Amino acid sequence: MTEFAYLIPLLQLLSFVMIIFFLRWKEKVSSGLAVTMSVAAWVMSVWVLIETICKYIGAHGAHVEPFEITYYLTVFPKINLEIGILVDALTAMMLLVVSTIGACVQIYSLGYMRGDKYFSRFFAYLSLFLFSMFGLVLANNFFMIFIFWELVGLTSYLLIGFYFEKKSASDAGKKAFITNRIGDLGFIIGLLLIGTYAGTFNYREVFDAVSGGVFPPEVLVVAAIGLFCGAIGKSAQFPLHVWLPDAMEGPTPVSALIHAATMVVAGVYLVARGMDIFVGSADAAFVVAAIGLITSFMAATIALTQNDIKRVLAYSTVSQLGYMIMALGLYGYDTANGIHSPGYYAGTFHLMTHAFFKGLLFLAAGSVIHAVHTNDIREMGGLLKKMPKTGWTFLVASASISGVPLTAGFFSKDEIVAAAAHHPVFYFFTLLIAFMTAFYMWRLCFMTFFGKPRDAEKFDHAHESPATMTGPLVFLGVLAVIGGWVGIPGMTGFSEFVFHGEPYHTHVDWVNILIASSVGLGGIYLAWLMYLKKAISADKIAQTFRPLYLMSLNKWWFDELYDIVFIRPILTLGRFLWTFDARVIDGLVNGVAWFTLFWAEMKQLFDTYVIDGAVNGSGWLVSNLGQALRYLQTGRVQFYTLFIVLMIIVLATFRMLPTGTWLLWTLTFLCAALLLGLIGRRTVTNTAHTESEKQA
Amino acid sequence: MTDPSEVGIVFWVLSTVILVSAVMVVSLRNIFHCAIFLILTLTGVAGIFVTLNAEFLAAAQVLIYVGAVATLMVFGIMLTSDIASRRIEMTNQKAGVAVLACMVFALGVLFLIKITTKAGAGVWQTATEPLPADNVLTIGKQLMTEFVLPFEVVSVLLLAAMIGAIVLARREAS
Amino acid sequence: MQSYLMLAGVLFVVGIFGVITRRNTIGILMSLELMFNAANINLVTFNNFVTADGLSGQIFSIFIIVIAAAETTIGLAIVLLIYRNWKGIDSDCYGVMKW
Amino acid sequence: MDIGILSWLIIVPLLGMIVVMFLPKNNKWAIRWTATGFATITCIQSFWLLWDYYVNYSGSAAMAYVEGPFEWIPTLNVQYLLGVDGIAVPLLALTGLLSLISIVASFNIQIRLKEYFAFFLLLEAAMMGVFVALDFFLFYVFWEIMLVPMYFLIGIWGGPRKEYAAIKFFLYTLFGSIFMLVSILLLYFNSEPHTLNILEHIQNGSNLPYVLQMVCFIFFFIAFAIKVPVWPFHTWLPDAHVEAPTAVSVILAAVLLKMGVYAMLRISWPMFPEALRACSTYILLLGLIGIIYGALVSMAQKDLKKLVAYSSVSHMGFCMVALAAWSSEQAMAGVMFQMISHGLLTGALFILVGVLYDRAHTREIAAFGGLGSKVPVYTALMVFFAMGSLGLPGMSGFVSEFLIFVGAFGVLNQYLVGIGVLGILLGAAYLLRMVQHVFLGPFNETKWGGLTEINVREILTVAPLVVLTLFLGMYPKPFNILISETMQNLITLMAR
Repeated sequence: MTEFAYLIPLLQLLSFVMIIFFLRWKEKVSSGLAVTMSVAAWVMSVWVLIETICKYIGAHGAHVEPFEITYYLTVFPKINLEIGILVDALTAMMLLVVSTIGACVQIYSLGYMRGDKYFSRFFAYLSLFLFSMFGLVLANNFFMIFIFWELVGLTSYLLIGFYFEKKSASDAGKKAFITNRIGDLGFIIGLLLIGTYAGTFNYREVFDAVSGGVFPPEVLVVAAIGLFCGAIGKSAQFPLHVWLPDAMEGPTPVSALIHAATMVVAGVYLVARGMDIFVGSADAAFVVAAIGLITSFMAATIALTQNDIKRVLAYSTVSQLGYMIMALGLYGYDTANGIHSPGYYAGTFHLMTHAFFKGLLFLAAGSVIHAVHTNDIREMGGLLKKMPKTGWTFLVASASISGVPLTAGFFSKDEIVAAAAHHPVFYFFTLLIAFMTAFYMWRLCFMTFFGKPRDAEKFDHAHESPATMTGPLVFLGVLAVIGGWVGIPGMTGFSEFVFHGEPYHTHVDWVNILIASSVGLGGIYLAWLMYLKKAISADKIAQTFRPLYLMSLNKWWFDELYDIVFIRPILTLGRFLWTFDARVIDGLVNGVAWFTLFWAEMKQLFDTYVIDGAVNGSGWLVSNLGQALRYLQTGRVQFYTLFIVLMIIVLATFRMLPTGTWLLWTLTFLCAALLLGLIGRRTVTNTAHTESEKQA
Repeated sequence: MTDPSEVGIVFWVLSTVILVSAVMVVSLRNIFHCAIFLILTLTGVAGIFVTLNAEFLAAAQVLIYVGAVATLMVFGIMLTSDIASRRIEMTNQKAGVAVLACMVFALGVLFLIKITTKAGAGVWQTATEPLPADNVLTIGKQLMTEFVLPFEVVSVLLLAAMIGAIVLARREAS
Repeated sequence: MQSYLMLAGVLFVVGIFGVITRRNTIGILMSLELMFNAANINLVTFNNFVTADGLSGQIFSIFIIVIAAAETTIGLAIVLLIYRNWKGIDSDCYGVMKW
Repeated sequence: MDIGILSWLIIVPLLGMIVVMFLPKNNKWAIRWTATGFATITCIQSFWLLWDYYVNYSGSAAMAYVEGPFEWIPTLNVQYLLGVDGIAVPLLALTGLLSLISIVASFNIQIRLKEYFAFFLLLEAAMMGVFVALDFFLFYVFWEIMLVPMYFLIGIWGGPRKEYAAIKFFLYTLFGSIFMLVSILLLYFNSEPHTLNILEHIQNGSNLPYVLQMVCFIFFFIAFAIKVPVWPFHTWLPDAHVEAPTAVSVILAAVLLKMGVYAMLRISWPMFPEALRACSTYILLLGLIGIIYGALVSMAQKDLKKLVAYSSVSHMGFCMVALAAWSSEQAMAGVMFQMISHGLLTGALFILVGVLYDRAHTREIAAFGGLGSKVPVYTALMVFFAMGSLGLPGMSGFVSEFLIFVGAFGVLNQYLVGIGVLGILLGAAYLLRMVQHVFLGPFNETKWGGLTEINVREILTVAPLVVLTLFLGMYPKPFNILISETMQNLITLMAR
């Protein structure tokens, strides 16, 4: 099956093309096709995963050669553009994650999007997204990953702006695309550096070049940070995180699929994929870790005070992504310094479990929104009774993300905490973030599903969602618990499958486990105290730490900051340059034209009075002469003939005369001409008389 | 090859006929008579051609000029001027000046001819070879080989003239 | 040769005289024919006495005859037209080409 | 002498022009379809040429289908010499295709139809001529002939400020042509025996004294840069584009702008290697300024057509960056890709803007909003081409920009090229802003309720462009093979 892995994305593309061009009008058929294709992709992904696992088991710890095929798009002596497929453990894991969430979301959307104006189009876009995402995951070189990187950006843009008639939605789509592009600038610079120095984009060849010392150290740092810039954009890391919360304007299944589980982890995937480069430059790896930590902390603080259910989840996503990035960065930093760290395994493992529970959280939140038609948690409450399946799965996912023991999140988070253990600052903040995560997630749970309904009308209308929606919820709920069991410490599992360099053998570290889980449980307890038992007044705390509260509520004023610092100046610059263009450059052109005209004007004056004066003078002369000579123009051919004969005679006579006297003769000739003119005039008058007589 | 100085009696007769009838052509009042004299002139010219070893040309002259052109003239006359009735002044007021000018011109031309053909003037090299005997054959061959392009052009011109004449003379369908 | 050329010259001058003085347009055309014939005589004469190794003079004459025929045709057509428009073919009547 | 395919490429549109001129003025149907017929023949010829070149000649860098040299004006040693290589063939095909498309797209022209199509076919012939001429005299003649129909097409069928735009375009280009003429004369009198053969001059160019090379290079550069247009010679472009009728804008953007770059590649770049080496940094700077400047100014535009016009300035800036990086295969391939891709994408954008203008009679971006729900197919096409234009992978624009950057990064100052990458970001910014304001957001039912969807004829005009954009973007290999040998040869010449 692995050899046919390219079919996984191509099937999705087929689905997209079919729907857009042929099946758009038949909603049932198009959604059915899309769902079928995604389920097929899921089956194939599982198959590929199993085959890959078998390969690893069969190798008994020896190095496993990944499956790779390459196809050239262009041929140059150096640096080719190529596309290809690479299937190794990381790819297989990502395939499973993407296809699982993809299939679930597609099925879920059957219910969620029912009755929408653009039902078929939605499924087409989802198929296109899955195509791009699978392509991204399967890529075997940096060029190809960039292609699909941009394509997922496009689908993200299309899907965020799916309700394009809403201004906020289209704004959010644009913001997402452009913010991502900013990150991509760095990505491109990184790619160009890699291409220039390594002469290839192929992962393996690039990594060989890195370990072979082809790159000067400072170039490697820049290249690594450049690549990471791409990840910053796509994974919504500080300082480019601003697009992700706004991206919640898209339909909720989209938020679940793209902006929680799959696309946003592409950045994490990129860092994991290019880990050799980060390992090669400790500085860059440290930047990665630091950015991850800052993002994670900042997002967690913002999530504490948000009231929009999806926004809380979005900031939670940002925070968790920061977690993964941090783990990977720490791994790179440690490995560069010769320490074998669980960071790589922890980051990728958390990527997987996070996909399950965050996808679930969003889908469940979508189900809630579907029921109560609001995003504001202050208008919810006590919904658990009304929608038990949604509620319980949401609670399971929350437990998982908070790191409640034996859930998936517990195992992965545990490893991240372990990875940060060597670095006190990181360790402290990691725990703090874990605490805050648990707190805001359960704040959300308690306010949504427990307590008394705050808006009776909405509560009354609430109902459980249809099976197409709850089915995926339950499926993901199961995964959110057992998905982490593949990485139980001390047992052979995930860490021997997805690794970088040497496999990391996990061991049970009870102290670590205790600290991590108690922090999580502590957060839940505090949330319970504040929002369910009301033992501590949230308002009072907000009053006490008002500046901090405002900072959190206003998302650290990033949007306003960017607006002032970047957007306005650029727009102003654009307008200024336009004016510059119209006034200065064009002014120059027009000025030249004006000057030419002015010069022409001057010349015309000169012409009129000086040259024309002379010309007119001679003209006057000529015209007066002509007045006389015009009588030669009798209009009668015979007269002309006669004249010709006379002239021949005259000229012949001249020819025979001595040379000196020609002037005299010419004058005579002119006089004769005038004379003839007068004769002619007389003739004309005569004729005129005759004619008038005739008419009379 | 005729000696330049030796001009036969035929020439004198012919030239007299030509000049007299030419003067008639330009001076007679009745345009119809003019046409008759024109035919006479043209026939005379044909005779001159014969004396100049241009038999084919003579034939063409008779056929085209005498046969076609002159007849055409006669037709034109009959179509336009009501000859029988009209008796108008055949020359205009310029006649006096014209006579003078033409006299001078003729004298000039004759003078030129005189000085250039004078023996030893050396303006023209007198030919030593006689004209080819088989004139007509040679003309035919040369027309179709060396002069084929002018020949074709002339034929197109003729065609165009014919069409033009038809178009011009066509009565407006009013 | 001299005599032939003189004949041609005189004929030519007669033609010119006719062109200048005839009132009747057809008369003008006839005079033109006279001039053509004068030119032809000249050509044939030269062909006979000067360039006797070829026949280009005669051939030129043929062309001139043909062109003269064409010219006559057109001329007569124009005359017809004039006659129709002015009810007369006196050349003095149509001095409309002046100025 | 046999008339070869290259001559036919020029003759067929000329014949078309003559036939159109003889058609009755009021038979609009006949005029339209005659013009279309002749354009179709030319288009087929040019594509046949592309295919035949690809099959038979793409392995060698020599000129193919050479016609001549035939003596034309022997006293000046002017020859009739035609020939094509890998850089001319794709542009010929582009010209053939876009001329056909433009002619079909101008079916809605109502006034003075006959003259319009006659001028259009003359324009096509002249464009073909520029791409196949290998003699300076011939080249110059075609180059100048082109201006005439263009001037009238803008000046007669244009928008409100058409006279200004037409004159400006004409004078600007003529200004450049003077420099070209001087340069040609300089070359002519410095060659022994005096010749106007471009190929011979390329062979001998490196033997010229440095100062002469420099002077000729700069003069040629000014002439061609105006056509490209390179900042700061670009201000004729927005005016001409905005005032010109749709189809003329298409031709202007898709083919005429390419002539500048083509001429640089054909003439001044390989001819004066030393001067090129001395100037390449400045060319890079001009290119970069063009990219950033064009993009920023696009962002400030309120008129759709003007936005697309300024985006051309930005896109052609990429070409200049690539031309500055002449020693890299990637960049040189990139410049060809960029030319073709810009021709396809911008051509399509102009057609689509024209489609909207025909219906709405305004191009003001702010006047629209939410058209996506009213005209979905049109929206899809517009978004498609906007995405292509901002360099979305899978479309031709991406391949070209990426190749250019890869190439330029390897051989030029990396900091400067890094600045150029900003152009990609700004491109996204202004195009998305346009898409959002026109197609997204709330729909004004009272104002645009009567707007009709794009019709089949208009879809057919852009459909080939969609296909080619995708083909070039997804499978660039054949195109690369088509041009690579020629490019190698050029690089060798430039590296002398």
